Amino acid sequence: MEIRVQQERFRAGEELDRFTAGVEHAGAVVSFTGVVRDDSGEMAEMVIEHYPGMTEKALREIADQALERWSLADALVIHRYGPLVPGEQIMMVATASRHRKDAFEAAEFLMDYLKSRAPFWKMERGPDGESWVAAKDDDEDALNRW
Amino acid sequence: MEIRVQQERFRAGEELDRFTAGVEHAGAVVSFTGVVRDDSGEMAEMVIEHYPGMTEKALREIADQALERWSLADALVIHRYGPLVPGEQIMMVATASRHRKDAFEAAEFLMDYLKSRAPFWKMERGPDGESWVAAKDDDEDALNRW
Amino acid sequence: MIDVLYFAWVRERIGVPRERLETEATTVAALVEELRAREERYEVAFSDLAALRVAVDQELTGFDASLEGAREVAFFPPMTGG
Amino acid sequence: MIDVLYFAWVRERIGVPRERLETEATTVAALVEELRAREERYEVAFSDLAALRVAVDQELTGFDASLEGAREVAFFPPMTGG
Repeated sequence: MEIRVQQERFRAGEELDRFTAGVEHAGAVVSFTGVVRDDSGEMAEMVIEHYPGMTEKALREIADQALERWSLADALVIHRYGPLVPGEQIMMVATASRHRKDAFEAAEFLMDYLKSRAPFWKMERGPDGESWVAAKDDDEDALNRW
Repeated sequence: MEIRVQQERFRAGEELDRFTAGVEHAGAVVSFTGVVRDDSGEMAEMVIEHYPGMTEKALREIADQALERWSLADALVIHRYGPLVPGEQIMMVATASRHRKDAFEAAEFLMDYLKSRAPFWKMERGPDGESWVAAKDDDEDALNRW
Repeated sequence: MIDVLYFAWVRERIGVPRERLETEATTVAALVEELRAREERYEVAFSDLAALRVAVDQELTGFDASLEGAREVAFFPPMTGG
Repeated sequence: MIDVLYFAWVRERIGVPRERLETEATTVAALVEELRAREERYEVAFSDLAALRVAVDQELTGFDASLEGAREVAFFPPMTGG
């Protein structure tokens, strides 16, 4: 299991290939990549704040839960912090399993929990100034299915 | 939408980066990669047979259905045929959407339909000779949820 | 005249990947009966229809499907891609 | 003595990312009451507790959590990662 919280950019494809090469006997690899989306077309940048120390711990706990609940060969979580521009990759998760169902479910579980339980906060900077992204009720609701 | 049926190897990571770079306004990208698994440790190779002409058509129909049912920015399907050795990547799908739920669901839908509705057949070669992989009831059942 | 294609173990049992046949059959089921009556290798390949799938002109269909206007019929086991 | 940390708009309203406080409070709720009584910026930051989350020693918890033995308390809005 690899958990990385970093300011530096990463390439999801490169990480995916490395992850896939490292797992034996896993027929199924699922990845999720989150990209900075600029719906208004006016966002200058996104700044991600996090809680050093707690972030790594929270992500590790979430990944541990996934490894307990599903039959996984491995899991990967990468999440950036600091300033990002639209189109940049914010984070990714990857899961590997013998069967696709486990890999898909575990990746969705990781995403749902990461969204609402890992201490990251997004701020958007645009022509009208700065604003903190509000949490969505949907995201909290998504936890109920697990 | 890109559908490729090919004998040549591909690198899932490279394809994922290219796919992600090509979609604007998609905050969420999900990928699935299928890898040749050798459970017995004795498989020499896997040979995938397909039905040229129908294969591309079937994959396109499945991808069209996914694009109709979910709000997707784009979808990618790559499937190989011919001889493969354990550890090689057999196929991949990728989906891009504004929201993770659509991207995840559409990718699972593509996989479920591709498994049971696209004309591919796997044969395994090992020390005891050749055997055709049997379809699993699970895979047929998986279609019922959509 | 119709092209008949076989894949995977159906192809192995029949012994050829495709053949062009003269047939009076108006449904897939009737074509299967014609073939089974022909030679043992067809009888063996088509012994359990529940284990087979069929496509007419590259569309999955049932054994009761009409062959009217069809150019191509394919027989194969359940798919195992992905 | 306890370290109190603030993140995102809570940090902006309080004006500092962290501070070290002397407190008699035995629960998070009591600490919040102490802070609100102190200065207006705290009153503003803690005006709606339903909009806030709290972690004690880097574990998410509720406002009724005990501060016994706690070294670090953090206040922040609901998380928006991913």
